[in-house]
Amino acid sequence: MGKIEMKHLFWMLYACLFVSVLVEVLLHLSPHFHAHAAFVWQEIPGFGAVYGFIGCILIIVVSKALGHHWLQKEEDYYEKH
Amino acid sequence: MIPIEHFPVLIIAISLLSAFTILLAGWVNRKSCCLITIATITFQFILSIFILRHVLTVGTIRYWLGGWRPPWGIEYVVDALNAFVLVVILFLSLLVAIYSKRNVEQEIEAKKLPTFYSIFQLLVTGLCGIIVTGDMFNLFVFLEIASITAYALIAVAGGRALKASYNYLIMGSLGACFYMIGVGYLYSVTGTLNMADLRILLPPLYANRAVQAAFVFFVIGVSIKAYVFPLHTWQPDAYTYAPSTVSALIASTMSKVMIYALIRLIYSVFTLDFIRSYMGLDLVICWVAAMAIIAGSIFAITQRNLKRMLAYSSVSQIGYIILGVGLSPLSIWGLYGAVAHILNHAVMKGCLFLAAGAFIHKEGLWNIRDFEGLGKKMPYASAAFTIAAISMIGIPPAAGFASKLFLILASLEASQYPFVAILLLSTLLNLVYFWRVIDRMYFVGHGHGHEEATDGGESESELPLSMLVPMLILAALCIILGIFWLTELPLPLFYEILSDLGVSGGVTL
Amino acid sequence: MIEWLHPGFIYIFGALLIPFLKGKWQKAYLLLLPVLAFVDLQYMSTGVFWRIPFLEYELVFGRVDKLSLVFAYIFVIASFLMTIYALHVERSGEHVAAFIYVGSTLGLVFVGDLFTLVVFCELMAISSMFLIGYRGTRAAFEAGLRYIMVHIFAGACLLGGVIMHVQATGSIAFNTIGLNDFASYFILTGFLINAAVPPLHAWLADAYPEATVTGAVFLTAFTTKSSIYVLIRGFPGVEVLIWLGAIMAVYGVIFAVLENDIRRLLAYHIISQVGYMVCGVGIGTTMALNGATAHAFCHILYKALLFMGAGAIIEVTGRSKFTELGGLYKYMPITFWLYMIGAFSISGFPLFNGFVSKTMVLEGAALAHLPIIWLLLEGASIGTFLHTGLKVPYLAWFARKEPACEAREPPKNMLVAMGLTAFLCTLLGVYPQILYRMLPYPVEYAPYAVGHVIGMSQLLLFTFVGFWLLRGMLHGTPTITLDTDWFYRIGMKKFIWFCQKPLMTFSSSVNNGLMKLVSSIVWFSRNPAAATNIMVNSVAFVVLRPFNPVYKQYARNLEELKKTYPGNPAKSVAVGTGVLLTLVFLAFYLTIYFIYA
Amino acid sequence: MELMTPLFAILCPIIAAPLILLSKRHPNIREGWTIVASVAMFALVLSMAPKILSGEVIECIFFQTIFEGIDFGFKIDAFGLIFAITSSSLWILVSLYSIGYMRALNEHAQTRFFFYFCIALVGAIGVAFSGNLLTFFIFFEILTVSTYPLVIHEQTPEALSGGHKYFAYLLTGGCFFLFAIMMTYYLTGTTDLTPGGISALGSASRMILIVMFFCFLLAFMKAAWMPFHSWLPTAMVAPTPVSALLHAVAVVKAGVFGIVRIVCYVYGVDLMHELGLWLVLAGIAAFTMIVGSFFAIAQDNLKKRLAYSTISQLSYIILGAAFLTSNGIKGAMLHIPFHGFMKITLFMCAGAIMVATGKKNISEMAGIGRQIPVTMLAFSITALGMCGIPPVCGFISKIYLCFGAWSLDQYGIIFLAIILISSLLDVIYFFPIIYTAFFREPEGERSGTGEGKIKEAPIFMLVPLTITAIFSIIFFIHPNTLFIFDLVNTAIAELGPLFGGI
Repeated sequence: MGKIEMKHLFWMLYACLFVSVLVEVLLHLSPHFHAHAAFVWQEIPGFGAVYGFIGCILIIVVSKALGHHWLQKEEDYYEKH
Repeated sequence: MIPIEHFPVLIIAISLLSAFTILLAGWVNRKSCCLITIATITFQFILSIFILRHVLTVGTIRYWLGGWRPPWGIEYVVDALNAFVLVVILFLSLLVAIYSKRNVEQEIEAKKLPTFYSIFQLLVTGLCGIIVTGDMFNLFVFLEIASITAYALIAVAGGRALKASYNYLIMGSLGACFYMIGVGYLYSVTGTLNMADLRILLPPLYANRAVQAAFVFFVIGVSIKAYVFPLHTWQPDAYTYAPSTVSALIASTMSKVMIYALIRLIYSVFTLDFIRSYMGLDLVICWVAAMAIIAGSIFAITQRNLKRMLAYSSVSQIGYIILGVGLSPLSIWGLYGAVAHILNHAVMKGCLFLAAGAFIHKEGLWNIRDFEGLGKKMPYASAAFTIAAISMIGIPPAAGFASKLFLILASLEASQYPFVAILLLSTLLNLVYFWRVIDRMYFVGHGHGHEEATDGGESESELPLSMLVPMLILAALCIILGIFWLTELPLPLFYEILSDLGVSGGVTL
Repeated sequence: MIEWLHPGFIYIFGALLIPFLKGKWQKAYLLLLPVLAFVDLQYMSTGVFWRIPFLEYELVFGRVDKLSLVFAYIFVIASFLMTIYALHVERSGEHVAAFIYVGSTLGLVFVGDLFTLVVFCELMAISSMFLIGYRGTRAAFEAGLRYIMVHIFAGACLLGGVIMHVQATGSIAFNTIGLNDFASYFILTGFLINAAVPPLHAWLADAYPEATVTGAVFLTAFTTKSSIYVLIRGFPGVEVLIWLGAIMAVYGVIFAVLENDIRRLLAYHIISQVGYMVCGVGIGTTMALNGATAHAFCHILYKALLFMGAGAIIEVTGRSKFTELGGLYKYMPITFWLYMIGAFSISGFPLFNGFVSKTMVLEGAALAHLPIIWLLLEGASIGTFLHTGLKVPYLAWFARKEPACEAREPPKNMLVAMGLTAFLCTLLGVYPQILYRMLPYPVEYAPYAVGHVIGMSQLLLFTFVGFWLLRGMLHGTPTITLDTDWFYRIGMKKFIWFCQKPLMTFSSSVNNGLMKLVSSIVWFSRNPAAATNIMVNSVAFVVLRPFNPVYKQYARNLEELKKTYPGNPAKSVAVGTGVLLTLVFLAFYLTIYFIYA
Repeated sequence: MELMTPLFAILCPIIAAPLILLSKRHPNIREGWTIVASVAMFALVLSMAPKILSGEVIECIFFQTIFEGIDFGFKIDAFGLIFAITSSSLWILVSLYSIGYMRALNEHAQTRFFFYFCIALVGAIGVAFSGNLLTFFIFFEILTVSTYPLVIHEQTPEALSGGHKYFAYLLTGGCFFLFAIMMTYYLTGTTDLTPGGISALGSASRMILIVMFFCFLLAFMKAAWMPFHSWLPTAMVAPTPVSALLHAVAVVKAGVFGIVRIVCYVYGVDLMHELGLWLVLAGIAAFTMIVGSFFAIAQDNLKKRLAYSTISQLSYIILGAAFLTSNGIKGAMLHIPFHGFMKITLFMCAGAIMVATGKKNISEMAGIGRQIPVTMLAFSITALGMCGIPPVCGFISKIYLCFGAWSLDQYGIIFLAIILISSLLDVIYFFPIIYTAFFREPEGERSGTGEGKIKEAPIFMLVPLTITAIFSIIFFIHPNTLFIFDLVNTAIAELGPLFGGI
C-alpha cells in the first residue's frame, strides 16, 4: 500500500466520520424521528461517536494500566512459580 | 471270641509280651524286630478301635484285674475319653513304627536294634497302661514305665542325647515324685487308690489342706511330664537330640497321655465342683497355659534348628490343650478343644517331626537356614511339612483351625477375652516361625534362572515308601481332621465323654 | 422407535470408521458425514423421539423443537466448514476426536433429560481434549490437562446438581430449571464454566490458543455455544446472568488488550461475545432469547472465520505472537480480506451478520430498560472492533515492512473453507430473514433501522480514530497475562508438590518406622536373652559414662556382645535350673491355692 | 441337580488344580486345563442367574457343623452371584492374559503360578457362595494363603518382603475376623448371612457390637482401607496378572464384598444406623478415597499408581454400603463388577506396556500411545471409566453412589462433595498418563530403527484387555449385561427396607 493511497484512505475515513455524525444530526432534526429511543442519550446526536472514541481510549488506557502494574508477567512466570 | 471287656488288659498284656519277644527275636533276626513291633501295634490298634466302638455304643468298660474288686484290686476303666486317646496314641505309634523301619536303620547301630524296638514297645505299653488304668498307683507305675523307656530311647542316639536324656531323667523323676506325693496324700486321707472310689470319697474332704496339696502336686507332676511352660526345660534338648523316630513318637504321644492324665484327675478323681469352689484352678491354669502359648512360640521363633523349633512349638501347642482343660469348667468347648487338639496336635506334630526326620535322613539338614530349594529336592516331604505347618498355624480348613475355633469359643463363653487375643496372637507367632521354614523351602534364593526343566527328575524316589507313606497319611489327616472336627460327626464322642466325666448338662451353649 | 436417525450419532459412530479409511476416501467420507447430518436435519419434525429406558429412568435423546433445531443447523453447517478447513490434516485421530466432539454437541442439543445431558457434556469435554493434545507441544500438553480438569470439574458440578435436582423433583426431565435451589446453583455453575463466564473462564483463553490449528477452529464453536443452548433452555430470565453477561463482555475485551498471542486475543473475544449471549439469556424476553440464539448462530460463523484466519497464519509461519508477526499482507492478502470479513462481522458492522444478531441483544436490553447493561455491551463492541478489526490485522499483516519469517497463502482447502464461511457471514448480514425464520420465537425486529445503522457506524468509526491515536501503545509485548487460572495453576502445582513431597515423606517415614520396629523385633527374636543383655549393657554404658573406669568396661562388654550376637540361642538349661523352677512353681501354686481356698 | 450347581462350579478349579500340576511338562495342556476350568466355571455360575433372579436362593448345604446353627455350605443369593460372575468371567480373561504374559517374559515356575491361580479362584468363588461367616472365613483364608506364592512369584528379596507384608496384614485381619465371627456366634447362635442383618444381634450390648464391628473392619484389611492399606502397593512386586487378580477380582474385592456383607447381612441397616457405625465407616471410606488419590498422584510407577487408585476406588464401594440407602448400596454393588472390569483392564494394560516397551514408569511413557495404540486406547477408555466419565460403566455406579449420598439427611452434601472431589482427583492422576502416552513427544530423538521395534504385546494379552475394555463400555450402555443390574436389584429387594430411594 503506497503512501498516497493511505492518504486517500484517510480522507475517505474523515468523510465517513463526518457523514455519519451529520446524518444523525439531520435525523434528530427531522420531525418523524423520535420513535424509539429507549435511553436519554440516544437522543443526543453524535453520542455514538463520542462514546466510541472515549470508550476506545478508556479501554486501551485502563487495561494497559492494569496490565502494566499487575497482570502482565514474563512468559516463564508459571514455570518459575 | 474274647469279650470286648477283656480288650483293655489284652492291649497291655500283648504289648508287654511282645516287648520281650522282640528282644528274643532280635537274637535270631534283627530285621524281624521292627516287623513284630508293627504287627503288635497294629493288633493293639485294631483292639483299641473295637474298644472305642464298644464304649461309644454300649458304655464304659470296667475290668477288674485278676477279678479283685477295688479298692483292693486294680481296676481298668475305659470310657469314651480313654478309648479315644488310646486310639490316637496307638495310631500314631503305628505310623511312627512303620516310619522307623528305614530311619532307624540309618540312625542307630544295627546291634542296638532289638533293644531299641523292645524299649519302643515297652514305651507303648506304658502309654497304653496310663490310659486304661483306673487306679492312681497303677497309673504311677505305667508312668514310670513310659518315662524310663523314654529316657532310654532318647539316649540311644548317644552324644549330646545322653545329657539331654539325663536332664529328662532328673526332671521326669521329679515329676513322678510329685505325683507320688499327691497319691500319698490322697491315700492318707481316703485310704483308697481307686479313682472311682476317690471320686466318691473326696467331696466331704475338699476343704482338707492335704487334698488341696495333693492336687497341686498332681498338677505340677503332670506339668513337668507334659512340659508345661516353665517346666519344659528338659524337653527341647530331648526332642532335638533324640533319634528322629523317637522325637516323633514322644512328641506326638507322651505329652498327650500326660494331659489325658491331667484331665482324668480333674474330672474323674477330683470334680469340677472341687475346682470351681475351692481352687479357682481354672484361671491359674489358663494363665499358665497362655504363658506357655506365647513363650513357646517366641522361643520357637529364635531357633535355627528345625527339630528344636518344633520342640518349642510343642511347648506352645501343649499350652493350647492346657488352656482348653483350664477353660473346661467354664465352657464345654474348652474340653472339646482340648480333646480335639490332643488328636490334632498328635497328628500335626507327628507329621512335622517325621518330615524333619526325613530331611535329616535324606539330606542331613538340621538347620532351617540350609533348607533352600528343599521343596524341589524333596517335594513330598516338603509338601507334608507345609500342610502340617499350615495346620499348626491354624489356617482353614486344616486341623489346627478347628481346635482354635473351639478354644476361642470356649474363651468367649467363659468371658475370658484375653485368651482370645492370646490365641490369635499365637496364630501370628506360629505363622512367623513356620512360614520362615516354608519360605526357605520353596521361595527364598533360587529365583530366576531356574527353569522348570530342572524340577522333578531326581526327586521321584526321594524317600523310602515306608517313611513317606506315614508322613503323607498324617498330612492328609491334617486336612481331613480339619473338616471332620467341623462336622457333626465328633459330637457323639464329645457327648459320651461329657457324660462319662459327669459333666452332662450344666454348661451348655 | 426410530423416527429419524439421530444426527449426533451419525457423527459419533461415523467417526469410528474414519481411521479405517485412507487418503481421498477418508476426505470424501469426512465431508459426507456433515452432509448426511444436514439432510437428516431437513427431514426432522418437531416432537420427542428416541426414548430409551435406562436403569429406572427413561432417557430422551431426541427432543426436537425450533430451539434445538437452530442450534443443530449451525453446528452441522459449522462442522462442514471446519471439516473443509481441516481436510489437509493427515492424522485420523484428530478427525475422530473432532467428529465425536461435534456429535456429542449435537447430541446435547437434542437431549430431553438430565442424565443424557451429563453424558454428552462429558463426552464433549473428553473429545475436545484431544484437539488440544494433538498439538504436541509442551504448552499444549499442560494446557490440555488443565482444560480437561476444569471441564471435569464442571461435569462434577453438573452431575452433583443433576443428582440433587432429580432427587428433589423425582424426574430426570430437562426443562426450565430456574435458579431456585441448591441443585440449580450447581447445574448453573457447571454450565457457566462451560460457557466461560468470569471468573470461571480462564480455561478458554488458556487452552484454545494451544490447540491444533484446525482443532481450535472446532473448539471455538461448540462448547460455549452448546452451553448457551442449555442456558436458554434451562435458565431463561435468571437475572444474575444479565450482569454476568455484561461483565463478561467487557472483561474479555479488557484482557484482549494485553494479549500477545493472536489466538489468545481471539479467545478472549469469544468470552466477550458469549457475554452478549449470556446477557441475552439473562434478560429472558423473547427478543433477548432470540438475540442470544441468533448471536450464537452468527458467532459460530464469524469466530470460526477469525480462527481460521489466525490458524492460517500459524499454519504458514508457525508463529502466533504479535511480537514475531507483521508484514504478512504482501504474501497473504486473500487470507487478510477473508479475515477482515470475520472481523467486521464480529464488530457488528452493518451488512455483516454480527450486526443483525448483536443489535438484537442490545435491543433486548433496551426494551428491558437496562441502561448500564446497554452501555457495557455497546462498550464491549468498541473493544471488539478495536482488537479483532484493528489491532490484529494491523499487527499481523502490517506493522512491519517485511515478515520475520516465510509466508505464503495457506493450503487451498483452508482458503475454500474461509471463503465459504465469509460468504455465509455476509449472506446472513444482507438477508437476516434467513436467520430470523429459524429462531425459536417470532421475530419482530428490523435490524436495518436507520438509527441502529448510524449508531453502530459512528461507534465503530470513532473507535478507529481512537485506535489510530493510541496505536503505539498497542504493540505486543512478550508477556503473558495473569488471569483466574493463576489460582488453579499455582494451586495445582502446590497440590502435586504436596502429594509428592510432604505426603510421601510422611508416609514413607511412617512406613520406615514400622519396618524398623519390625526388624528390631526380628533382631530381638534371634536371641532374646543376648538381646536383653545387650540392651541392659547399652543402658549401663550410657548411665555409667561419668564413672570412667566402669564405663569403659561396659563399653568393652557391649562391643563383645554385639560381635557375638546372636550367638547360639539354643543353650540348654541346666538341670538345676529346671528343678529350681519346679520348686518355685510348686511354691507359687501352693501359695495361690492356699490363699484362694 | 440344580442345587449342586454351586458345588460343580467350585469343583472346576479344584479339579483343574491337580491336573495343572500333573501336566507341568506340557505347557499347552496345562494352560488348556486352566481355560477349560474357567470357562466351565463361568458357564455354571452364569447358569444360576435365572433362578436367583426369580427371587430364589440356591442353598447347597454339605453338612451341619459341630456348631449348632452353623451349616457348612453355600447359599447363593443375588449379591454373592454378582461377585461370582465378576470373578469367574474375569478369570477366563486373566488366564488368557497370563498365558501371554508369562510366556512373553519367559517367567519361571509357571506351573506353580497357574496352580495357585486356580486355588485363589476356589477361594474367591467360595467367598462369593458362602452362606455364613464361617464358610466365608474358610474360603477367605484359602484366598489369602493361595495368593502368597503368586505375590512373591519373582522370589527376589523385594518380592519376599512384599509377600511378608501382604501376609502379615491379611492374616492379622484373619485373626480379627475369626474373633468377630465367634463373637457373633456366641452372641446370636448363628452366623448366617441374613439379608437385613442378624436380628438377634440387636439385643447385644452396644459396646460389644461396636468393638466387634471394628474387628470386622480390621478383618477386611483386604479392602485396603486406610491406614491399613500399605500391603497393597507393596504387593505390586507380583507379576502383572497377579496384580490384576489381586486388585480387580479376587482379593480386594473379597474384602469389600465382606464389608458389604457385614453391613447389610450381619449388622443390618437399622443396627448400623442406630449405633452410628455407618458414619464411622463412611468417614473411613471418605478419608481413604481422598487420601488414596493423593498418594496415587504422587506415584510415578504405573502399577503403584494403579494400586493407590484401587485403594481409593474400593472405598467407593465401602462408602456406598455405609450410606445404608438403597441407591448407595446399589452403587456399591454395581461398582464391584464394574470396577473389576475396569481395573483389570488397566492392570492388563500396564502389563502389556511392560511387555511391549519394557517401561514401568509413567514419565517414560511419552509417545507410546502411537506405538501401541490398542493397549493405550483400552487404557484410556477404562481410565475414563475410573474417573466416572461416560460412556464407561464407572459413571453408572458413581451416579448411584451420588444418589445414595444425597439421600442422606444431614451429611448428604458433604459426602456428595467428597465423591465428586474424589472423581476429580481420579482425573488428576489418570489423565496425565493418557496425555503423556498420546501427546507427549518421547524425550530425545530416537533413531528410526529403534522406533520400529516397539510393537503391541502378544495377541494373548491384547485380546483379553480389549474385551474387558469393550465390556466396560457395554456395561454402560447395557448395565444388565451378565445379569448384573437385575441381580443388584434383586439383592436390594432382598435386603428389605432401606433408607432413601427416589
